[in-house]
Amino acid sequence: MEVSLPLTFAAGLLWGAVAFTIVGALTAGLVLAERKVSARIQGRVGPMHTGPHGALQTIADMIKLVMKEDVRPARADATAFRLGPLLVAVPAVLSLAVIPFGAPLVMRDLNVGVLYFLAIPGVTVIGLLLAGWASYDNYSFLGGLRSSAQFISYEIPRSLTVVTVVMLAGSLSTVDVLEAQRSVPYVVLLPFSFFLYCVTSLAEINRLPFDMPEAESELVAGYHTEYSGFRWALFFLAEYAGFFAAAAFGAVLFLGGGSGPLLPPVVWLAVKTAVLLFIGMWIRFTLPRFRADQLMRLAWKVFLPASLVNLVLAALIMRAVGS
Amino acid sequence: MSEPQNVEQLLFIAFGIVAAGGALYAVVTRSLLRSIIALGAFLTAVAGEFYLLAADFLAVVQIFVYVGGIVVLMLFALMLSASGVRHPLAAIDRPALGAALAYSLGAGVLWGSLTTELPAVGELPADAVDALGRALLGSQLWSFELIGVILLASVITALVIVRKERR
Amino acid sequence: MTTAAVTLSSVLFAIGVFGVLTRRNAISLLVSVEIMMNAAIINLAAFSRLYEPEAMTGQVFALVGIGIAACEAAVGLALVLAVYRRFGSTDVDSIDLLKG
Amino acid sequence: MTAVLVGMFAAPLLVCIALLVGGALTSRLDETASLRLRALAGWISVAGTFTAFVLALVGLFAVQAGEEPALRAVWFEVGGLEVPFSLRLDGLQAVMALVVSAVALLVHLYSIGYMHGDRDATVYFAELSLFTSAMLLLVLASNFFLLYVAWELVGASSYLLISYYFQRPEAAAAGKKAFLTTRVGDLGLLVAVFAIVSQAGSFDYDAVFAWAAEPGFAGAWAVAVPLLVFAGAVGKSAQFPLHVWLPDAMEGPTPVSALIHAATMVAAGVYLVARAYPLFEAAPISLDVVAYVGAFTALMAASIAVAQSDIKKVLAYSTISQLGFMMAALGAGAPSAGIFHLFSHAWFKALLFLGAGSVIHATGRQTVARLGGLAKRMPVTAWTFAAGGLALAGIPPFAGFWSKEEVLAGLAVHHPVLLGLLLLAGFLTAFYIARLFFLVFFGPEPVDAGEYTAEGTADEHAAAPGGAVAEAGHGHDAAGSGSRGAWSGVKESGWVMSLPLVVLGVASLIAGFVGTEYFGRPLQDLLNLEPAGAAAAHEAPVWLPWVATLAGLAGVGGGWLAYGRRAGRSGGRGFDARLEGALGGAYGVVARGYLVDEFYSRVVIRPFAAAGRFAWRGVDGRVIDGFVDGLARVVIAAGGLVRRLQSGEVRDYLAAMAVGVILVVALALGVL
Repeated sequence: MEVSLPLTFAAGLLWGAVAFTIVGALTAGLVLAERKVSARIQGRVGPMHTGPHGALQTIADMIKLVMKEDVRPARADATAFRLGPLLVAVPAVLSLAVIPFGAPLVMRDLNVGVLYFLAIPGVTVIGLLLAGWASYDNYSFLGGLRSSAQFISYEIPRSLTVVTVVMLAGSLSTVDVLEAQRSVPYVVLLPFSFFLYCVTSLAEINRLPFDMPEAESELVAGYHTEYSGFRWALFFLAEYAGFFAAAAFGAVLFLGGGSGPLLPPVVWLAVKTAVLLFIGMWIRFTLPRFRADQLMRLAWKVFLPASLVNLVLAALIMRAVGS
Repeated sequence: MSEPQNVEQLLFIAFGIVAAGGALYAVVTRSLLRSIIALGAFLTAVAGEFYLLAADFLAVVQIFVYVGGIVVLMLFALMLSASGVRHPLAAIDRPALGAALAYSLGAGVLWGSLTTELPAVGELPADAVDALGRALLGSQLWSFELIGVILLASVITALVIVRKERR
Repeated sequence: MTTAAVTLSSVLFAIGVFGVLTRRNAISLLVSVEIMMNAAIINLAAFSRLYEPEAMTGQVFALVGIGIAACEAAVGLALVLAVYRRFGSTDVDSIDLLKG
Repeated sequence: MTAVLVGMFAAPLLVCIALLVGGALTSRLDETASLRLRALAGWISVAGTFTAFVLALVGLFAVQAGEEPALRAVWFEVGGLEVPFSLRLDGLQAVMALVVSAVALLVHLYSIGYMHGDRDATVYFAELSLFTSAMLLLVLASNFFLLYVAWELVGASSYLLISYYFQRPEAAAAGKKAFLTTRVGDLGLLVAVFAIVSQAGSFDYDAVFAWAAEPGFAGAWAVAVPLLVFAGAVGKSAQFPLHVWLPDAMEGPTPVSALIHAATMVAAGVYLVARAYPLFEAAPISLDVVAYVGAFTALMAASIAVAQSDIKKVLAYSTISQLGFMMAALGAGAPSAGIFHLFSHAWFKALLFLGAGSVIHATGRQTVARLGGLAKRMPVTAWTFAAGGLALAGIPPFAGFWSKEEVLAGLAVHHPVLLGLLLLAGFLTAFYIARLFFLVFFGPEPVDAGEYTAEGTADEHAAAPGGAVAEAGHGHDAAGSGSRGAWSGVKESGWVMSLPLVVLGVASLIAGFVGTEYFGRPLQDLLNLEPAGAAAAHEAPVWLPWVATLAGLAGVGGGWLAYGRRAGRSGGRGFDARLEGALGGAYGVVARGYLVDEFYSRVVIRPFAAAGRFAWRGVDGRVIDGFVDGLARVVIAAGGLVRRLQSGEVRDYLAAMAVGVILVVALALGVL
């Protein structure tokens, strides 16, 4: 500990740079995957021209985005306009820090890792609000308010659901949680928690069927309507980073993370994460969208009580089983 | 365990400067929005201080509750009450009086803290989060329960205050 | 470390007091009050770390302080909204019906 | 038997509470329920009173069988003094309880018809039940403290009932007058109770009487205590000089007059003297006072009654007069004669009042001059009224004859002068009741309704008992203006009103026998009140009954000659005018009750009012208010200075708070 602290900060900076790169690559891959999956589901072929079977399509898109002109509405608040995307993207990347990709491959084994994972994305709300407000545009503003309201509302049942895992593992450290699942993954012990986690996570990262904040049909493009070029890319990146983080974290919390036969842990984790990601995409292109009021009612009147009941029941059962 | 390392102290001071700067900016700026963002920065810096003080849990809670909760709440309030969003705030009012009082209070507190005899330094427990959890549900249960009650009361109060009157 | 923590806390507290005394906007007042709260919480955390690390009392109270700050923000901002609806302004100076 | 004692006063009390609570609830919540309750209120309180009546009968039989039901509990203790809550029944109390509950029952029943349609009938029956309960408690109490409490409760409920039509200033004033006048007497009773407890050390009747029987009981206390008790009795029983409230109390509904101001409450004074008789026996002079006051009142009130023009006023003065008879008997050493007269009087006087009420209810009028010829239209009322009148006049074999004869016999031995006075009073009694009877029920029907309508509604209708009656009255007026037959709309009242009249009429005929030699004087045996050496009735001269009967017959005959004989022509009303012409101003003086009211107004009320005004304007207005206002001005001025600190601005307060915190920190650091 004595020596490690300054080193940790240095390592953290390094990790941060690496992570950003990785996340960029991941986003490219995920976007491509999503387009292909959606095409598959909708009976299309998807991007085909750039690279073999369109494999380089998103790389090209990214280059285009980075090179585009940075447009800012005349009456927008410059500081907030710039700060918004950053505050959205950075926490999304930061939350990856506690995910154990395998025995050595965890950026930092915080002894409050799980809590950290839940807390850090909360900062993105500030970014959403700023972005929506700074654009000086009603669609953006409403989109920003809706996003943050939705985020805050679903954060509560999500956290309460994760608490059951923490209770079972007896630790807030993600590594310890993995350790505890060595014999049985928690999805077996806590199926309802897993379900709640998946649904609330989808809502928190604003994906269909909970993508109300950026519902094209009514809000154009939500809080990032006025954004373009690199800043818009940051939002895009943050969205997929969040999607990936939620899936990976779900894999860690409920599916036993990197544990599995034969293959190295990283691969196992990648496989499990990929499954969850695929399910997310599948849902996106299958289910219709909720209305704004239904969304909030669902959060406060269904998921919050459900997560509370789940928590109490889990605690009672744990007590009854006796460990 | 002795006094913590010098590097940590330096980091502590660095975070402290960020925190104080953020706080100062939050207090003097004429844009309410920037004031709140500066508050967010200040709070994050304080979270860093907590981390340096071996209070990891506190640091994360600080982010969770303050940055993710209170700052967002303030932004909401700011945006829902349109005043002050687009218009600059009134200038600092009665700066001399404020400065004099703030200075004397701060100096008094500082002097008082520095001249107080403090007990010997103890040992940091191996698992601080574990110890904190046991304290919260053990010796300090009363405060834990109390804060729960206060939170409930304030939730209800806030709802009652904000709800629109029925016609 | 003690000196640093105590100094930081005092400085932050003074800044908070300054803000409370000089700002007119209700939300600004809340910002200042949060700064003061944090000054106090830093002290709690610091003394807990430096003088009584095994008891955790300081951290517990820091948590209580954060909880109270959350309550205060919730109720305070609710009041700000109510005042805004009633007076059309969030300046505390505009709320002076109780003038003697 | 405890249940009998408690139940007797508790049943009407519960009815009262139930009606008040129910009325309050329903009037707020549900108008339909309120109306339904109003219609039922009378029957509910009849049920309560009937319970009390049955229990009183049970108690009476028990006492006759030799039992002495009693109940005693400690109510509360003050210092070393124990205040008991104790009830009992002995002969006197059992008789009183029976009279009270029986008359109350009949009056409740009668009231259902009389108050039909009244807007506040629920309140009326609640008050009536409260009175019944209080009166029974007064009778049942076996200690002076509880007696006093019940005494005041009776007074309070009487006040409520007199001013029942409180929208009318006369009724409100009459209630106030009754309350204040009896209060003068009550003060005496209160002082007497204080004196008793300070001297005897106990409130209990038995202990007090034992103390009075001691040989050491003499001197100032021995005279003062009975006289103070008698003061209370004078107030309640409307004896001279505190009789002035009773005629005014006729402003209340007529059934109330029958129950309270004829049969029961005013008899409470008589009961009190009889109850406290051992105290009086110890000081013979006090008995003389009682006798003289009673006899004087009897004669005076009888003479006033002759000149009254209002049915109820005649009956009111008649009541005062009869109460004087009872008091005279008590003072002459014949308490059981007094109670006997109370007993029979209760029936026939209640009957007369209810009969009068029936007339008023049917016609909406109560001035004798505007009534007449009702016998044909209201036969039941007329004949029962006749029975009551004969009883009052003392014509055998009606009840009044036997009891009045007892009274006169009691006086005959030691008080020949008073005997003469009472014989004269008896003559006048027979005369005025005959006058009343002939004027109201015989003679020509009044010619005009139209001519008197406006005035009639103004002054007579003032005492009209309720909405239904008012309607009847108006209906009659309307009919009257069309046809000459003024009474065409008038008819006998319904059975709830006639039944009590008939029952009371029978009682007036036979109630006297319980005290006669022929039946072995069971009433006197039961009362067991005669002082040791007294056997007055047997020593009375043989001619006395004959003379008394003669006086009564003379009165009735005179009344017939003056008012009845010429009924066919001028309706006898001319006789009053001739009498007035013959007597000149004296007639007016008598008609106005010998100007006692005017005397009080000059001598008592005006000086008091002047003193009150001085205390109000002078002392209170200048001195006290000046002081208080001055204080207020000082406070306002000081507040004006201090309020400048309240700028209403949050930040000013915050700054002040910061200064305070700095001071506290400085103190804590030891800088200051």
